[in-house]
Amino acid sequence: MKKKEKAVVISQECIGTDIYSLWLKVSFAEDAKPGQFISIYCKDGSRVLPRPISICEIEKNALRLVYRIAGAGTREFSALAAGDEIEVLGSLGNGFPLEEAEGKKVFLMGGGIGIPPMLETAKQLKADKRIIAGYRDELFLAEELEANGSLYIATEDGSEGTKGNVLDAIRENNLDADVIFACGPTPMLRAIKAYALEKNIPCWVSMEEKMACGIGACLACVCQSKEVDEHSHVHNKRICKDGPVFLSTEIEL
Amino acid sequence: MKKKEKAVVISQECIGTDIYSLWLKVSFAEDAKPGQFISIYCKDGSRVLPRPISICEIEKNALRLVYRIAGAGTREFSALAAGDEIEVLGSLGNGFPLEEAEGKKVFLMGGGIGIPPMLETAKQLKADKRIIAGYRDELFLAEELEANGSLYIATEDGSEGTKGNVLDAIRENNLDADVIFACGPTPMLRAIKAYALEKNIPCWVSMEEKMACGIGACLACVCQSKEVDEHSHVHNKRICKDGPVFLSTEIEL
Amino acid sequence: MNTKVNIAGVILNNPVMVASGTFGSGAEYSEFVDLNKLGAVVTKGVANVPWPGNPTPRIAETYGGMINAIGLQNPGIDVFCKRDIPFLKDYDTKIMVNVCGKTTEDYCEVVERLAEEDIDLMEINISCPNVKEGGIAFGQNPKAVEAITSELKKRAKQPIIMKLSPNVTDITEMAKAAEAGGADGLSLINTITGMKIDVNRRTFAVANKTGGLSGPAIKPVAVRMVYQVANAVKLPIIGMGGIATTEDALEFILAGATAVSVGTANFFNPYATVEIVKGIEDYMEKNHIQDIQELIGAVK
Amino acid sequence: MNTKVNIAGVILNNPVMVASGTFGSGAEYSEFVDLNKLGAVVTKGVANVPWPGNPTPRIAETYGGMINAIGLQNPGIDVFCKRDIPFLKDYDTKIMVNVCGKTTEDYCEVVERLAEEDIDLMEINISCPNVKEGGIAFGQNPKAVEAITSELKKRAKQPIIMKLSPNVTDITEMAKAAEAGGADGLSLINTITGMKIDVNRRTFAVANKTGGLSGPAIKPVAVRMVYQVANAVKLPIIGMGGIATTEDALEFILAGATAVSVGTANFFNPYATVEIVKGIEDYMEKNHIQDIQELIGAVK
Ligand SMILES: Cc1cc2nc3c(=O)[nH]c(=O)nc-3n(C[C@H](O)[C@H](O)[C@H](O)COP(=O)(O)OP(=O)(O)OC[C@H]3O[C@@H](n4cnc5c(N)ncnc54)[C@H](O)[C@@H]3O)c2cc1C
Ligand SMILES: Cc1cc2nc3c(=O)[nH]c(=O)nc-3n(C[C@H](O)[C@H](O)[C@H](O)COP(=O)(O)OP(=O)(O)OC[C@H]3O[C@@H](n4cnc5c(N)ncnc54)[C@H](O)[C@@H]3O)c2cc1C
Ligand SMILES: Cc1cc2nc3c(=O)[nH]c(=O)nc-3n(C[C@H](O)[C@H](O)[C@H](O)COP(=O)(O)O)c2cc1C
Ligand SMILES: Cc1cc2nc3c(=O)[nH]c(=O)nc-3n(C[C@H](O)[C@H](O)[C@H](O)COP(=O)(O)O)c2cc1C
Ligand code: FES
Ligand code: FES
Repeated sequence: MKKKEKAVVISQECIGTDIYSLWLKVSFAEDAKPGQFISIYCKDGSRVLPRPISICEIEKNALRLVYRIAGAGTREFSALAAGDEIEVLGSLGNGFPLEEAEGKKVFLMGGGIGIPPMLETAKQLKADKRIIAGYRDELFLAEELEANGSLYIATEDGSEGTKGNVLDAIRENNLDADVIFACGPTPMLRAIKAYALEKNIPCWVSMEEKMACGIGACLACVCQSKEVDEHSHVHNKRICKDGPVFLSTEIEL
Repeated sequence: MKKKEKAVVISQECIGTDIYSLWLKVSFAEDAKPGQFISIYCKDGSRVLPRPISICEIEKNALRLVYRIAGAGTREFSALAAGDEIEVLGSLGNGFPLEEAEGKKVFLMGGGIGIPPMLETAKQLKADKRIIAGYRDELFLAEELEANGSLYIATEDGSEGTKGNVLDAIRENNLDADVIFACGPTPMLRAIKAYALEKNIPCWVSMEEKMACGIGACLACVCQSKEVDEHSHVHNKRICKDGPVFLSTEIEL
Repeated sequence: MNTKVNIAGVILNNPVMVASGTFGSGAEYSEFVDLNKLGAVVTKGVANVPWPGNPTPRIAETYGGMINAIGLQNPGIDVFCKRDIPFLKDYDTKIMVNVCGKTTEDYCEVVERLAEEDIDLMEINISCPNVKEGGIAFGQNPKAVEAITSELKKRAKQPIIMKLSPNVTDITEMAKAAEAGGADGLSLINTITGMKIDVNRRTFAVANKTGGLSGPAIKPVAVRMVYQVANAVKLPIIGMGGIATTEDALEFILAGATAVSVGTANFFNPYATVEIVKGIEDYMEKNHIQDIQELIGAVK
Repeated sequence: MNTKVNIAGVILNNPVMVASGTFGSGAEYSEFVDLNKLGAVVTKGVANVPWPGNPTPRIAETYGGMINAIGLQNPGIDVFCKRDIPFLKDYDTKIMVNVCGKTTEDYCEVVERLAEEDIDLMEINISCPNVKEGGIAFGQNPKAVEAITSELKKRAKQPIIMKLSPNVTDITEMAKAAEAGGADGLSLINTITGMKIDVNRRTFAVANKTGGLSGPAIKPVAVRMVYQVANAVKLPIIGMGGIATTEDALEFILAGATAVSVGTANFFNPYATVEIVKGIEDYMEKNHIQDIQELIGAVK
């Protein structure tokens, strides 16, 4: 059951330049799945649309979010402190299909602010996990990821791990996998999709688009899909409802 | 010099049903005069106009405001706590002409949420002060007023002092004066103006109108005046700049 | 206390509906809202054939509102009749189907098809700013409004509500034209054409360049137009544009709307509709209003 | 780095002005803002004789904006020329005088009088929604726009900027009419007609019933219109409507405005204008823009 409710801030911490880790007490935490997201609403009424943020960790009554300040909304969130209340809607979307990777050799690939959902995914997934995390320069969540699989790091400036992107890290470390789960900027996902096609392995990617309703009603957040979509039968899948996680071959990237 | 600045909340206290007393640290406190007001801005960007609130008390670096929750803006203010910051513009308007009352027998008449400005007025005015405060039922600021003059109370329900309004209190107590300073709802001011005319004593009243700029530029807050106004020469005085305090015979009520 | 209102002979349990395109066909929001509590459910616009809509990004947030250029993506009337009408028939609420098209023939085809369906009202969108042909082009010309209205009236078995565009010099002209064409009611307003530019990327924020502005920001324009139209024609009005609270809904009703639609507010408060239904009852009780008819157009 | 812009031959130090009616004649705001830092000061509308304006309440807050029905209260051209122009002449900024009237003759009288004054530009308000005669009536009819423009051009010695109303179906028609009449530039947008109802007192929130909606809420409509007009005429455009931040101002410039006016934002941030002047410089520096001309109309 999706719910809109007042979440209570348990704690918030700045874990990198403009990057925040926020624990929220929510009633629907137990039903949440890795790869799902929640919508957060601003208190400032001049901003009416929700901010979709991926679930980074799940506990019995709480969710962890890790986000980067990207504009006025996330800046507002960064001022939240323990005890504050904030409206949220969740859990939304489908999440990663863990059953497709169970017991297999799997790449969990995250780029930039696409890294956070990989943490809970890694925690829940029973498989031979290689976590490949791509950063610009500064690391975050790295230790926690490392505790949940073998971690490979790429940084754009080469300050840590492989210099380059997540695919460079795979090549440099001669890694291979049977399945890929990925989240990150579109160019990264596009490259990963190409890599998966070339290697002929199934690959699931988590997509992003501007959202209004977050629940599949407004048709704002579509991406082009190979199969006709369930809603309009026009090859436009809704990222908020049919996704955000899609089989890479199923959508235009 | 008027200033817009971030004021820091020193303290806030609920002193009656929906009535709050707020101490703000502001740089322009020292220049403030009784009967002046400040504009307070909402943090919620959906509310763009200032809320004009009278100055209730003045200290070296701080102003006290006492206000009633009348809508969303004042409700927002009521959640402010020590240490919070809030944008204010002040000090605005002219204030009561203390020199006109110095040494005389004076009525300081406040009705409802028009009572607060009478406190600082009473504190600064060296005169034979009769403070007449009209409440619906619940009292507020009464003790502090009493410390600064002889206090007469009227309540609509008769629960304290005279049953009725401030003029009833004057009559019941056989009071008289040489000068009147008054602030409160328009019907009360209208009655006081008539009383002053009848008694042939000068009377200054503090007026209210919706405001946008608060500094005399937008011409939103006019009241009709006997003399032509300085700005447009059309008998429309600006409450925010030419007032809020006017000689009662000078304006339409 | 009576909250029932009459739109062209259709009696709604209360005056609160949803605005087309913001509520799908109700399925998604039924997780949050008991659809039985709504006066009517208004569906997303449906055309004769499936429409893919516009490229993304389709929306952008603006101050106190949003712009959208969804472009009327819809599954076409076939799927709609098979899937969405039966879903809604399970609820004790009225069904108003929103109709879109590119040509008069398109509209006629959909209306003819819907004439045979068990729905209560049709709302004709001649005011969508986000499609190249049809839509707003019809809604900005009184002759076109009258012509299409009378064509559709010939075909419909249910009352026809014409949905007007605010992007006009004089909304009463369009309202009178719809009335002259035989409309049974009017919906207003659709979105106001707007644009947002992303100054950092130096591009348009929505791919379609322009989009329709909706949300609380536009409410004063909508209330004004409802007031103007209520004083210009005899038709019942469904008012919308920025309604998010009970007070908002009451503004429209006092200005002359018989019913109201909640749109963009669903996105930031999925419970908005039912809260407003309850809020109107509370207001009536507090102000000793026996019948909501007393409020319709009460501010003159 | 060049931030100078050219409006019909008048060179402004930077593109930031104030919107008529929100800044008086500058005196009040000079306590907050160094007027020398502004591209131009635009005065409150002035008529041939003093106007008393509308009854109060004259304004009401709305979501993300406000409605006003000041009704163009002004001291008339005599006092204005004696008092306000000399005040502004002491500053190193351009002076644009906003002109209002009820009849063409009224406008002509003011323009003739101003022709002899040492001012830089005239902005002709044919778009005020808050006066019964004149104002918007001129601005909603292309023939009337063209006619009054050419009448005023005959009389003015300074460039004439026609200020357009957004309350029209097609703003480019009005822009073209002004261009045909010989206008030297265009200002847009004036306020959008709106209404607010006080549901508790069951009255109109402003005494005039309707008022002009301004503030951040209307920005998307204004940007859209500036973009449309920039692509329809050759005249320089002064863009306004909801500008409160540097990003807002840049949206208008990228959409095609040569200069911008800050209006309602002065009320909630008296420093808005100078902050935007500074913000534009910072943006140009960060993005390696040598000349602001590179930004004007850069998003197509
Ligand atoms: C499914 C999903 C999961 C996400 N998970 C995370 C996460 O875990 N951590 C994180 O830091 N960010 C995440 N994002 C991106 C995040 O939603 C945006 O950074 C955020 O909405 C920006 O809001 P703002 O007010 O700070 O920025 P602004 O740019 O001021 O926002 C303006 C509007 O655009 C929307 N918007 C801006 N950027 C994006 C974006 N990239 N995707 C969707 N909408 C956007 C906002 O929601 C808002 O409606 C996710 C996005 C999606 C779609
Ligand atoms: C000179 C002056 C001094 C005042 N001093 C005090 C005071 O000391 N204590 C106090 O409690 N109240 C005072 N008021 C009234 C106070 O300004 C309003 O109660 C307050 O603005 C309401 O804001 P809101 O958002 O809570 O209400 P809303 O009704 O939601 O406000 C909506 C809009 O209307 C304006 N508004 C509403 N009521 C008034 C009003 N009575 N006068 C002017 N504007 C109004 C608001 O500022 C806002 O722009 C004073 C008003 C004026 C003009
Ligand atoms: C995302 C979105 C989609 C819309 N789709 C339609 C539609 O299909 N048909 C229609 O007539 N109006 C459509 N509208 C307009 C709304 O029904 C409504 O008229 C408008 O949004 C104003 O109301 P609001 O401010 O409450 O949203 C849409 C609006 C939005 C925001
Ligand atoms: C209080 C007020 C008074 C105004 N007076 C005038 C005026 O005298 N002449 C005029 O052309 N426009 C007038 N306007 C319109 C503004 O100049 C501007 O076009 C409009 O407000 C949109 O800009 P904004 O959203 O930045 O305020 C007035 C606007 C306001 C809010
Ligand atoms: S955000 Fe509404 S359908 Fe996805
Ligand atoms: S509020 Fe602007 S003149 Fe008084």
